[in-house]
Parts: sequence; C-alpha cells; structure tokens
Amino acid sequence: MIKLLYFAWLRSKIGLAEEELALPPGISDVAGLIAHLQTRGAGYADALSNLAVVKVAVNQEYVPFSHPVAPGDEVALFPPVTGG
Amino acid sequence: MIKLLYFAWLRSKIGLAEEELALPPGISDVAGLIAHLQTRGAGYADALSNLAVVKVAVNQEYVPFSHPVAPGDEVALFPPVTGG
Amino acid sequence: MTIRVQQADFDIGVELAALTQGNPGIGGVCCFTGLVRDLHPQADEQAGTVCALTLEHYPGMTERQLAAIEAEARARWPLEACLIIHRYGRMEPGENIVLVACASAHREAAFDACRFLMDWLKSKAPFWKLEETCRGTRWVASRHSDEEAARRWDQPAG
Amino acid sequence: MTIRVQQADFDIGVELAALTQGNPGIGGVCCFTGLVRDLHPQADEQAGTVCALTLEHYPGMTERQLAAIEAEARARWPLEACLIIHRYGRMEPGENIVLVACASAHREAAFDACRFLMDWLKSKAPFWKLEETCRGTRWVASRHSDEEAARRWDQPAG
Repeated sequence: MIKLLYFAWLRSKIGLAEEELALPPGISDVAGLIAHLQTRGAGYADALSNLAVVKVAVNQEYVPFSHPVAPGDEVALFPPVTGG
Repeated sequence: MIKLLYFAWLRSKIGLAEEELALPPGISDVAGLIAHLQTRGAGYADALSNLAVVKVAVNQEYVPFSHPVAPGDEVALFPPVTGG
Repeated sequence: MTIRVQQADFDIGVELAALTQGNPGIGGVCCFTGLVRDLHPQADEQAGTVCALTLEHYPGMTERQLAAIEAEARARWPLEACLIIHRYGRMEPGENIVLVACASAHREAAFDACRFLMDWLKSKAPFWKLEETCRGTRWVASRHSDEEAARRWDQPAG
Repeated sequence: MTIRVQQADFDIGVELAALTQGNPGIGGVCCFTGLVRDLHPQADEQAGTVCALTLEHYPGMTERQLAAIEAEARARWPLEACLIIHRYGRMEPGENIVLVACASAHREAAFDACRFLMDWLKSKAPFWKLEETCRGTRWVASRHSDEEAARRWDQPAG
C-alpha cells in the first residue's frame, strides 16, 4: 500500500484529501503512478490533465516524475506553492 | 558672523561644541575657513590635521571643501559618520 | 533557531524581543512580515476585492522543509538567531501570514539570509492560498517571479 | 511616512502595527533593527568588551537628511508606508539603536527600500558612536564597507 495526499485544487478536483492505494503491478515510479491515477475517474483525469502544474513529493521531499515509488511510501501531489 | 559646529572627536579635540566667528577678510570657501581654523590653536590644529577624515556641512547639507562660505552660514565639521 | 507552523496570530514585538534576548553579540535583525492584501495579486480587475484568504499546508513536509532551509541559511551566513513562523487557516486582509527574522553581528548577513528564506519560502514551502472574493473562491496562481527569485540563490553569492 | 530622532527606546511591535494599520494594500513589511553589540566592530582584541555606547548627532541636519533619503526611497520604490526611528544618547549592549521599516504591496520593494535606507543611514546620517570599554572611551571609526554599500545605490538598479 502507498499513502496518497492531494492538496489545494488537486484535492478539490479529485474530491479527496488522502487515500490508501495498493500499488498496481508494473508501477515503479511517479510517472507510472500518475498515469494510473488518470484512469481512475473524471476528477483524477481533470486534476492531472496538465502535469506542468503538478508537483510531487515522496516521503515529504520534492522529487521528479522519474523518482521510484514503493509500498509504504507517502506520495503527495499538489500545485505550485503560493505561501509566504 | 558664521556659526561653527563641531561633532564627535573634532568637538573633543577643539574643546568646543559650537562658536560664532567673524569671517576674516579674504575667506570665501570651506577650504579657506579650515586653513584659518588650523591657526587658532593646538586643539584646532590637531583636530584638523588629517582632512581626509573631516566632513563638512554648510547649512545642514554635505558640501565639498570648495563650497562657498558667507556670513550667516551654519558650518559644521565632523568625522565620517558611524550611526545606524 | 525556531520554526513554528500555527493557526494563531503572532506578536512581532514579543517574537523579536525573544530572538535577541540575552545575546549581546547581535548587531542587527532583519525581519519580514507578509500580510493578507485586499487586492488580487494578479491585478485582475474582474477579481474584485479579497475578503479573506485560507492557507492550506502539508503538515509534516512543511516543518521538514522549513527546518532544512533554515539550516541552509545558517550554513551560508553567520547568523546568531533565526525565526520562521508561518500561519495556516483563514485570515482577513491586514492579518499577518508569515514572519521571518534573522539576527547577526552585521546587517549584511541579516538582510541576505532573511531575503533568501522568504524567496525560498515563496517558491518551495508547501502552502497554498485560497482567496475569497465577492464572486466566490479561487486558488491563487503561483508567480513566475517567485521561482526566479528563489533561483538567484542556487549559486552562493560571489 | 514617519521620521523620529529620539532618546527613548521604541517598541517594535507597536511601531509596526501602527505602520500597517488600516492599509490592506500592504502585502509585506521589511524591518531592520540595529542593536548595541558588546563586541568592538573592528574585532580588536585589545579593545575589550563594550559596556555602553553614546550616540551623538547633529540636531536639525539629522532630521533634514533622513527626510530627504526617505523621499528618495519613496521615489525609487512603490512604498505604502515607511518609518525611520534613530535613537541618541547612552545605550547598553542589547538595546535598540535604530529601526527602519518599509511596507509595500510586494516584498521586493520592501526589502530593497529598507536596505537602501540602512546603507544610506550608515554612511550619511550625522550620528557618531562613542564606545565605553573597561579601558576607557573611544570614538568608533567608520567602516569602509559601509561607504561601499551606500555607493551601490548611486545608480538605480537595472
């Protein structure tokens, strides 16, 4: 299982703040995980339609889409930040 | 008459914070005034021995040594500033 | 070296007094406060006046990222003390959002470190602003200039 | 736009609250505080620990020069509010000497204007520091780096 977290408009569009997911066979990196999520429904497809504005953190560290994903990971998807 | 003001170590060395001076004939700029002050005693000579560390304001504005001096002016002599 | 992520407001005077208290080696403190503005940052006239902002964040990652960047600032500049407070939750115009303060023997380090932390925070700390206007709510878009400002610091200053 | 030259200490929290009060167009405030350090600025070990500082100034010229540079800062950057407080008289280590605060819609202007004012103040405002150490008193020498810092601003930033 991995833990997925969504923030800001990704959360609103997907309609969930977090969920647990059994990593499907063959998925080993962030890019593969996102491709899988895009097939899970209209909200996911909409939220993940423009990957230029999607940032990823694995275990609370920023990572590129090529970063590996493994069971036990906490994977967060969110837009560019706007704090401060 | 002009009003002379001395600050920081110029004040300590000259031994005065301020004085009135009748502008001697022939003196028309800051350089001439300083040359005159240097002849007024050991304190003045000491205070004005290194003009690289003497700043001048006429009527509360920084001026170069070539600036004119006329009766009624307020002339201040002081070291480089160290506030803030 | 203090980092706080909190809903409550903060008192700048109290925070700065605590920062410098008992350290007579501090010659200067540079402090930045970010406040909720009533104008939309993109100056879009259609957007209308902002009546409130809700700050969402990523608990855990926020503190971890703030701690890392604060350590980076202390490695780059000779800081005597450093403070980051960032609020989350709903705030109205005029309210404090963030406080960053850096204390050093000399002002140059205090100014540079404070600006570095703010630039970094704006482009990397996982916070998101949801604006409320009379027309409804919308997520604030990131500013390209904030990412550029943060990139300036990728190379240590020459 | 406030300038004060005073003997009394100031309360940073109160001053900053007054600065931003009632102006929801302010998005950021950069504030710098200078404090009395117990170490001699030239790092001369023979000098010993500073037990007090007496700030002398040129009444009249000080206010006039501060007003002029504050006007210059407002002409260069889009400031919503600006505050300069500089103390004179005798102060002990840890005490506040100076407060400069600049408020703007965006942080860049607030940071730049605040640093400009401090650099200028250090090199041009007619204040002089007399240090008291266990060995007696001496006038603090000016720092070459302060004049260089002020010269950076002679040309408007590109």
